[in-house]
Amino acid sequence: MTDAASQKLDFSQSPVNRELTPERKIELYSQMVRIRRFEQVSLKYYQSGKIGGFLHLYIGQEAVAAGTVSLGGEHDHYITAYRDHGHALAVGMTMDECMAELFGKQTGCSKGKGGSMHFFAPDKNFWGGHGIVGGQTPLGLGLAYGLKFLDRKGCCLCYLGDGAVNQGAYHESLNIAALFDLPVIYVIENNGYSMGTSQKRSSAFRDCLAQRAEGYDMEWDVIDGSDLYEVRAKTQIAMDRARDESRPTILEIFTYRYYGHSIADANHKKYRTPEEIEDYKQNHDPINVFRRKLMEEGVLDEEEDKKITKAANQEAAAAVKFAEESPAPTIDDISTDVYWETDNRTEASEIGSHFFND
Amino acid sequence: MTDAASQKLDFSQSPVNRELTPERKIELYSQMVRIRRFEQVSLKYYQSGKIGGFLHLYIGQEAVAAGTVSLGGEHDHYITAYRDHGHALAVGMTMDECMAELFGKQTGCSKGKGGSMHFFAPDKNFWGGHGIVGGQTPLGLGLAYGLKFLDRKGCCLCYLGDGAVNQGAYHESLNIAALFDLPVIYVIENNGYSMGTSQKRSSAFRDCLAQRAEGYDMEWDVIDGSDLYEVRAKTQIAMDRARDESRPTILEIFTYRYYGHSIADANHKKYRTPEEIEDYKQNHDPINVFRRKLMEEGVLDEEEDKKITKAANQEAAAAVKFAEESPAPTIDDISTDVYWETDNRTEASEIGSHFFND
Amino acid sequence: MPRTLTYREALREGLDEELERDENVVLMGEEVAQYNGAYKVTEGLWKKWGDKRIVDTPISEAGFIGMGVGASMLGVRPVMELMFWSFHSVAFDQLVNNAACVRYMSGGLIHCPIVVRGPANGGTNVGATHSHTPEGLFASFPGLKVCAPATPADAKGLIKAAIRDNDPVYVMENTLLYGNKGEVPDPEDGDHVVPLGRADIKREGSDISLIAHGRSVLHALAAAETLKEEHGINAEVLDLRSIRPLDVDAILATVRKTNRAVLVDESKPFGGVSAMVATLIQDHAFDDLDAPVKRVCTIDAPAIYSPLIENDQLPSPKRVVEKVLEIA
Amino acid sequence: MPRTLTYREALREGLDEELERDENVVLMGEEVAQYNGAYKVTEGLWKKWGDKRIVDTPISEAGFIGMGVGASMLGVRPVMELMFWSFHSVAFDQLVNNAACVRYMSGGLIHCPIVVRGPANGGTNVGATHSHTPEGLFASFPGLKVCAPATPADAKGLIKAAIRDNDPVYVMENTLLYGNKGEVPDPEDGDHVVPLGRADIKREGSDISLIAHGRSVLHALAAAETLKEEHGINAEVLDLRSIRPLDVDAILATVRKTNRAVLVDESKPFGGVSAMVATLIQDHAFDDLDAPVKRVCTIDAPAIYSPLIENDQLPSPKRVVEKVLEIA
Ligand SMILES: Cc1ncc(C[n+]2csc(CCOP(=O)(O)OP(=O)(O)O)c2C)c(N)n1
Ligand SMILES: Cc1ncc(C[n+]2csc(CCOP(=O)(O)OP(=O)(O)O)c2C)c(N)n1
Ligand SMILES: [Mg+2]
Ligand SMILES: [Mg+2]
Repeated sequence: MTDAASQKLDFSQSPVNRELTPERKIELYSQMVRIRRFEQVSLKYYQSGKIGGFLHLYIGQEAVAAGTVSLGGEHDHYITAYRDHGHALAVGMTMDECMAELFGKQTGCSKGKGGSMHFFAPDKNFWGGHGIVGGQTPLGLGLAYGLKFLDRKGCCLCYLGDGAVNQGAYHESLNIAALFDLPVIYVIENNGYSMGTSQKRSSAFRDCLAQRAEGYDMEWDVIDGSDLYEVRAKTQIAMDRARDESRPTILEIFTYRYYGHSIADANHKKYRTPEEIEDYKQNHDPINVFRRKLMEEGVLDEEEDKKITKAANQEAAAAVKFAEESPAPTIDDISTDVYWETDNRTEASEIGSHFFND
Repeated sequence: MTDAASQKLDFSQSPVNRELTPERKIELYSQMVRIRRFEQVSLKYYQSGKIGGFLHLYIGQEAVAAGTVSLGGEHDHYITAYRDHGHALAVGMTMDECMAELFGKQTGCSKGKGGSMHFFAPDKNFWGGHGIVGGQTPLGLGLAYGLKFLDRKGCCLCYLGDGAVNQGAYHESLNIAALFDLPVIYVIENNGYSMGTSQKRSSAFRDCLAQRAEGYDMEWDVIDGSDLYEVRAKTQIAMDRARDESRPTILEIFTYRYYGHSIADANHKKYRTPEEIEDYKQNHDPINVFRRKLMEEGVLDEEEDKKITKAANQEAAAAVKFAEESPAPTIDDISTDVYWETDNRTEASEIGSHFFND
Repeated sequence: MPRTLTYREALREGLDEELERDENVVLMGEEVAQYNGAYKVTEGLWKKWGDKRIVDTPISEAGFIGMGVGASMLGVRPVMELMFWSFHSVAFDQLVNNAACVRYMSGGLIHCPIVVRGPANGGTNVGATHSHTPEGLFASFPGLKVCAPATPADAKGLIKAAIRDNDPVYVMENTLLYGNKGEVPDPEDGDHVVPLGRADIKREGSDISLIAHGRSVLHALAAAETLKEEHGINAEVLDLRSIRPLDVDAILATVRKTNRAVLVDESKPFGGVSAMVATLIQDHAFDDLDAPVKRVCTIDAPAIYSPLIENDQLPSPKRVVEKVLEIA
Repeated sequence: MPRTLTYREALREGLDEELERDENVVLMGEEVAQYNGAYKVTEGLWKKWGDKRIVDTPISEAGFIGMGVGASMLGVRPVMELMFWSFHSVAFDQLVNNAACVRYMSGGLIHCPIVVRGPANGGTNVGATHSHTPEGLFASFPGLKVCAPATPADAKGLIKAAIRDNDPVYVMENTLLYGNKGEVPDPEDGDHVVPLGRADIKREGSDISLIAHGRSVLHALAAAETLKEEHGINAEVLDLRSIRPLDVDAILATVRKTNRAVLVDESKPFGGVSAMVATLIQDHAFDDLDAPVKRVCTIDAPAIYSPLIENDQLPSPKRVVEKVLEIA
């Protein structure tokens, strides 16, 4: 639906895209390639048993994280759900710390305590990685509240899935966002499914999920997530609205995941047709689409493309090596990072028992 | 806003009102008078300390309960929040059992265990009386689910306040109601305030709160709650939709409460102007409005009106006497009505400890 | 003639039999129908019973659990799956107020025959928010019942008892047990129902009582073997099975027999089921105790992700043995 | 020079001083600003501090508590009022997952300096859903801190400590204490901060230890008077004040002195703070105990409404005396 409409516009000529240098375009392209490669490699090590828990792959959705985060400045913040590898790499986290986290090592971004669903990098304005569906939406609201309270001109991009829109906490957040004029942008990454349930079977809506914004007198837009230029062009409008007018927006970005909900999801070829998956890969893959555009623009050629892929491969391989060689957490590590006060051995932490192991 | 628009229509001529006999009209009028009188009396005994906890008066909103419930049949069900006296009397509960409940007596509708916020009469399809704001909205959904599952042609009227619309559980309920095609009608009794907070300070919305229904592709309507005829006419449409098509609706009924949020609310003259309160009493009081109409119609005269008031007074006085003379719960009563199985001394209840008092 | 079933199959058989027995039983939850359940407990049931009896819901736990509570008041018997019991956090009000209190607040006019079931355990490397063990938490609310089967036979017997019970029953299963096999009585030999409130001695012993529920029972049994073989200590293992109602008599009986108790409980140590059991024992068997009641709980921190260390945070046979040796 | 303040005024003074001390402190909640607070704890603060520092929220506890958690990660210091702590049920996920676990899951990169405060008690005839006492429940989550002041001085001192603490602290107040008066140190004599984790002997004694928190401390003190006058029993009263961190040393010290303990706890008896305290005592002071640790809790049912009987459901000096006489 929106695909058809948006094909007509050429978002490469939007101001925010026109100002991109060739170098920056290559960077954005590389970013997506890196994200995909990181995940392909992690998949391999998940299957070989080096990575535990769940692994929710972002493959197919790369333009969303790469495109939206590319617009961020010093005071723009990000928070997402458990499908968080793409956002983590996009904000500038290293493959090393991310891979080590998947391997459950001390050198992981969360010291092996969070795992795939819980990547964090507050120094890069990235606040996770959250496993409870919809649970991050009030936190994103709070980041926007903090920005406004602390008088910083920025916004919070808070990502969620198409299934998450039916959590109560999200609705409460929307009302507060609009009522308090907070600079938050809810980015619905609509990949059509929440686990095995299609959007139609999980949500009642009129035209699209973003339209629910109207019930809160809030702005909204829909975006074709296979086109990085479109993602940037339309997200920029919402970010300007947030930063300049302190007003929230809901963006719904249509995208797709190639793999199952998580790698444990053996059903994903049952609830989706092979044709559907193939169609996305052939015609809407964000990396292919952008590659084609950059080649048409003369910004990228085959050789450069190969170099980029190779670099990403090498980076991912090095990350695996780093992860493999890193030490595991110790039993003592289990008990740190529970309280700030005890970690910092403050006076307060000396008073009373904080832990009840014996 | 809606007031002005709706003044133009004469709802007394709607089919559902045209078919009312004079006797039935008098009954509806008496119902509202009874509700008001019951509460005026309960206020007196609350102030004298015979009633504990909170007392949330419905005075000013009578046409909502009396009007909507008057449309109900064998398989129509009702559930509301803590401001529940009006609904309780409207479904046919006696003043005796209600007053005794307020007094905390064994003969109360909930044996003195629920109090003002928790009146129940499942035999009259009335499922309470619920204190957690918004908490009853999934229950109302469930009653509708039950009706559909059990193949009964009916609907559930689930009442909530204008402040309750910002609870997550309500939003989750709306989505499920629309998605599953459930025969539930959410009736927002919009009295303009949630405690001391005006609607404008608690909700972001475009035209009205009911309009949020559109985000779920659901029908909605707004109603002037001072006109019992309008309440009936428009609610009937929603009930038909529920019963015939198994489709939900949000109705927003504009109304007003004369007293504070509860009788403990000493502030209510601060957050509302005396003019505002006076205007409602003079021009929009549902009892006055209906009395005037019935007199114009020749259905009611002064004498009959006095009789009705007197009967209500007597009924309320008798209820106080009943309540006063009823026995208090005993210590043993504290421990009953916790588990169905132990109350019914089933075999299961003999196995293991259910209670841990010693 | 008993057959061997997995815990998952035993649960499914119990659900299937109750769907058969009572047409008002309806299974609902996220992915329980078309997807066959995230952990495949409900596999095949949608195909067999269809849309009316097996219902997929949106990711709206407060909404659909509250819906189940409401429907149960009218006579429906909803059995609701939480994909993880950890997601109780977004449905808490419906679970502890509406389900637990509506009977009381209505002076007994209403009852609420619902079952909520799903896995509640750590050990699968899914981190802090997905590894809660709330059986003690819910048992603390009068009006609720809670059980936690450790074996396939108990899983089947308890889910059936839960569905037939006229009060809200929360059944805590365990992802790590779903694949475990065990003997389960043949349906031909009669209805296999395990009543709520009856503990089960899973191993007789005389020297010390190991009291546990859920997967911790298996740790206790393994520890008992080691204790026997390596230390000549003959431990009795009592499986609580049901947390509320609780078989206090069985707890006191085993302690009176052995005079020592170690409680094994995957809860975090502040509170949990084991703090309640310890409190009861010291209160009612004070003179029978030769040593303090000891506990083996999860190390007191949110659940760590790392597959390299998570098992060390949880109770294990090794930690049970060590604790027993402290007092035996 | 100590002055006499009500518990409510003491809390307000504490809040006011912290608003003054740190410009990042912001009070938020339903009706806290323009309405002056449902229980008037925040009276006058909106007028003094204005819209930025004192913020009215919609009735969206999950939304605004989560918002506070998120803002705290950026350096804001939100102090959030739950009009009743009972409303934790609709914000539970934000309270026990986001607030409690975000530090852990981020490997210590984040901390979350929030305070959530409000009344948590029965005794006001508001029924089952409005009378929860969740201090034990929250204390069971590592990552959280919980306190429950019994006196005006402790109320002020603890709210100030809570606001300065860099971890999430849940302060459980009590509607029935708001009007109580007591001495509170004069601000001129220095900052009055009561550290978390330090219990307080509210009455010295030698024969039995009464251990309590919140309003139950007052019941224990009243009972101690009766015990002295009518039975010649000299009870020591230990006020826990803080539930987590918990002053285990003080608990053990008083028990080692008196050799007997009765715990007074408004929680329901399955679990609660007292089950944890009993477990600790029997574990660490086993040989010092001359009798089992006994508890006086709320009678095990949802909270009854009736003003004619509700007080009988709760702990009372009379019930404490009776329990003491069982073991003294
Ligand atoms: C409150 C809660 N309920 C259920 C789950 C289990 N769960 C995890 S992801 C998921 C599907 C979410 O789908 P969507 O929001 O569309 O995001 P996507 O996975 O497509 O990125 C479910 C049901 C959870 N983590 N939290
Ligand atoms: C979850 C929850 N939060 C807060 C409260 C306290 N409270 C009770 S009624 C109320 C106001 C509700 O206003 P509204 O929904 O407009 O209903 P009205 O009182 O006007 O009928 C509040 C804040 C509550 N009972 N439950
Ligand atoms: Mg999705
Ligand atoms: Mg209102």
